[in-house]
Amino acid sequence: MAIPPYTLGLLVAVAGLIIGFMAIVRERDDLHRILLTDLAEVLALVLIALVATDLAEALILPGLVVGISELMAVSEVYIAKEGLRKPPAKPAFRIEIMDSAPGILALILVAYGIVLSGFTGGVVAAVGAVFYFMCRDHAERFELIETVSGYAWAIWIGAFFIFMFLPGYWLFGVMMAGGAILLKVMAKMSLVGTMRGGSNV
Amino acid sequence: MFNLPTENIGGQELFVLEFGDIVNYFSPYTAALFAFALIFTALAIVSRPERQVDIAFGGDAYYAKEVDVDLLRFQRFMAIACGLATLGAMVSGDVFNFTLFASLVGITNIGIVAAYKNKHVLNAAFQYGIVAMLATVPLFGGAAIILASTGTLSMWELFADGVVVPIIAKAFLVIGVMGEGMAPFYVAKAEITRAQGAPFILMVHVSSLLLFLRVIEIVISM
Amino acid sequence: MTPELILGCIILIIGVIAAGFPRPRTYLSRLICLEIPGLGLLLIMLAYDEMLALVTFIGVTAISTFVLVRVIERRGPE
Amino acid sequence: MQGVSGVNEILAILFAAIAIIGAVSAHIQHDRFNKIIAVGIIFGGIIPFIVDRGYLDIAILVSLIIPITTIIILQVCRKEKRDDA
Amino acid sequence: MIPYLLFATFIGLLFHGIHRKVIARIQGRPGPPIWQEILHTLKFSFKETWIPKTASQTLFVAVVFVAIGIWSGALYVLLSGGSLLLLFGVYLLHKIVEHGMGLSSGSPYGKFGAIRSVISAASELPLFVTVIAIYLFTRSLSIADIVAYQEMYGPLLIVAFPAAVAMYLIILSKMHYGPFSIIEAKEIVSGNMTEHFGVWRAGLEVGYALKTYVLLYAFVLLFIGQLPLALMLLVMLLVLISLSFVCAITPMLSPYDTVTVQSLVTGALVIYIVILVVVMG
Amino acid sequence: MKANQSIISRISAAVSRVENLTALYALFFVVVAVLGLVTLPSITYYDDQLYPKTIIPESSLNPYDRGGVPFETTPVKAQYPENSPYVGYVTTYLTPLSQWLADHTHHFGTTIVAHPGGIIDEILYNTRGLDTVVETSILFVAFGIASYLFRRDD
Repeated sequence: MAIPPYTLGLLVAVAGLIIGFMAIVRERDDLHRILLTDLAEVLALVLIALVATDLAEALILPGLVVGISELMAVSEVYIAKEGLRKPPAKPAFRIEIMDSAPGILALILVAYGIVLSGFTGGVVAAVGAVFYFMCRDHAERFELIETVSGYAWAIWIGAFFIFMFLPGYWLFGVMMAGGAILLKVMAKMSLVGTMRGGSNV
Repeated sequence: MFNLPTENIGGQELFVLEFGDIVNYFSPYTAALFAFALIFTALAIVSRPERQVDIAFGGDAYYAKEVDVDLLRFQRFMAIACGLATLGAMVSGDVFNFTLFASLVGITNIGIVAAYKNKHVLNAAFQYGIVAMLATVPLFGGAAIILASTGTLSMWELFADGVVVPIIAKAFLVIGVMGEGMAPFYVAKAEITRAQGAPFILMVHVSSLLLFLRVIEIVISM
Repeated sequence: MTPELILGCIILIIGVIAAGFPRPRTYLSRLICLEIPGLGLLLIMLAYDEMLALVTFIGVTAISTFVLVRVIERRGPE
Repeated sequence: MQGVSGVNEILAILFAAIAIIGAVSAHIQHDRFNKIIAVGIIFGGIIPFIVDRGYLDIAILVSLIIPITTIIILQVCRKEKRDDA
Repeated sequence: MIPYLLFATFIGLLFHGIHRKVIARIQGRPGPPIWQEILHTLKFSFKETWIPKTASQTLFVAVVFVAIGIWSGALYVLLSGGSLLLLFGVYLLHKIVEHGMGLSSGSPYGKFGAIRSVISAASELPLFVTVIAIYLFTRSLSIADIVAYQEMYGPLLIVAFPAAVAMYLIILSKMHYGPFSIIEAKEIVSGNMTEHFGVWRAGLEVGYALKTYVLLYAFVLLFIGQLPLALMLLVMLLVLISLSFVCAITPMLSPYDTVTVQSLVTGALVIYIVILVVVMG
Repeated sequence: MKANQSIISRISAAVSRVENLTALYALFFVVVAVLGLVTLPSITYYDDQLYPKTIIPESSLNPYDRGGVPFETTPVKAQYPENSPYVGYVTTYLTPLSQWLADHTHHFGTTIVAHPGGIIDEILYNTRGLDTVVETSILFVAFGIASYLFRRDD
């Protein structure tokens, strides 16, 4: 007897959810809870991935970005709640790769991310940017990046209205949307990289 | 063009708003909820927060807390965002879209509350934040199971008679909304309510109750 | 039923157990174990050829790891 | 769906075994560096599956990002070591 | 509609008075006259009115209108045979009025009242179960359909007795002086109503009277069926007196205990629903 | 906790602590999931899905080759095609860069489709654009919270 792949996947995912949530039930430490929440997000994505259509993929992308942004907000609340205001001391020593690699790796990722555009490109480029900021301890102009991403958001809303009300200009809409979402996701996420040091120029 | 298959639950559709595959609808029920959300969003925009009076025990002294302008602005922004998200969730005609709006409500609720510096309030906000994040799991999971087992996410199709929606997916949706809006999980909300800023705090409750009402309609109709 | 799917499911379950009940129970070991279910999900996505989702997921994992590392750093080891 | 046939089958089983061994040992190992290495082993078992399907761009990208994730994690490991000392 | 609203307000206030009287008699006190609440409302209407300086002024005033507005709407839905969900929606939204009232004043007593009102949010749950149980029987949530169903198959009170109990509990948790009325317990003065006086208080009394009328009317309509107006009022009065008995002889629960009790009842009802689903397919 | 407390007070005492909230929610979820586990085998995969995937390994756009010529339309199985009159145009669109990649390589299908145009963009921007609006708003709000808290510390 052959189990259909979907049923197998569903059983595995729900079993995983039960195990994961049992761990949350038993957990008493708040930071551990944040970590376990990340685990739960992965299991939710499994459930979506099992649908196995293009639509499923289009649903995973928002799901991912929702997960990371909520994680960001909650971890910041945690820091505020515990009063962990002091930025961490610098690492005692640095590995060599952290001096040589960031520039080239970040460049590759950002360039490739721009080629990809959209959500995927934004995330890939953001990984590059985060890595760069992490290694170089950069303090960026916070307001500037936020303003940029705010405008990007507005551009995307414009693109959405093009699709809804002027569908004939779809090409324009695709370009605007791809570019704006790339910019928005990348800007927002690379802010994470600059927030580490705790300084704000 | 469309006919809402469930007239006997929320009433006939009055008005349809199309966004591609996502077709929002106003029935008497959703329109009433929409109007209510609109009223309270407007209240959050126009009203200033109260000044809480604290009594110094052991004497007649009391003092009123002042309103922090920066905090006020941030909270008002969050409350308005929360109101808009609630408006969206009330009329959404697509299950996944509804879950996204629900998560937006959850995150804005965290924002409204997390702005305070009070340690107890922050602690409650944090616990609430964790639950809101956990709640996205059943929400998205429920929507995904519905999609896989019925092949559609549109409520217009799902409400029709022939479509059987798995019971676990319905249960997941309800649990998810409970988590996002904290409907029965009152403990964190009670702590939250102690914070200042009545019009904004009220938005937390309005959004959660309305979400709950909406999800009941969805679950019964499916 | 592709080998990727089966392998993905196995690794997912191992990963959930590892991340849910890590040994030793420190922030760091749980953080590392969180990678395992992620790789299981990666395999499941691969089995259904959801490559764009896969790329995005890998990127998001890196960033969320960074977010968590930032918190753990400030919290100090336990 | 692409099946696995002939010699490939043995290879597939081999790589799957590598990945599973990595996953199990990542759970069992106590030392944090060993854990990181074990996660690297899983990744080594997985990448052939991606290549086998012909997604070279993905394989390259994943091989770039996973090490970055590891480096990010190493940041805390380093710290803890100093704190222990 | 306007005359009917006035009538409903009048009856509602009268019911409040009767409620107080019955409780007093059971507890061996003479109690106030039964038209006391009507006099109260009239008295408040002509008293001096202002808004506390610390209050969030817009909200402070708006909740009063919201309270009257939603219950008038509920009455309309009930009489026109609209959706049952809408009626219950109004019931949940009443909670918002309670929060808003307490929070907007800035007074600590009002705030305590509001916090307690938040705590008792679990009273929403029996409601949810009631709706589903009714739906399982009638396959419709339109009040007109439910009334029609009862004309054909007899009152729901008999077939769906647990659902009726749940609804009874809901009404009970909104009655004054009941075991669940932690919101206006005397140790926090008047709870969330403390700072509302003068015309605002009169407005609230009107809203509450409408609420009592609508809830009792809905209970009779949903579980017994459509009756002539005079008979309807009589049955409503009987339900009210039974509620007064419960209120008079039970002590007020501590805030968190009310939640536990309501949640446990809900749990029992969920099991009932599951059995119903299994039996009815 | 005193021994003479009733069971109800005990439950209330446990439930009223905010620290137990997460555990309570998780427990609630576990109970539902365990009960739901028995119904899982009866859930069958619905074969006639929207936006189905077709794998053409020979194509240079694999796994996202949905047919069609640039600036022409291609059949897309949307929920309500009548609401999106230009559905299918984005799916077939290739920028000059991605056209070049498609002509010269065989293993860069994902890159080509992630570049503007392609079926995922079609869904994300055109047919289900409202989802993306909400989702970018979530990003906006969440990072608003994080940066407000981050900047407030002085």
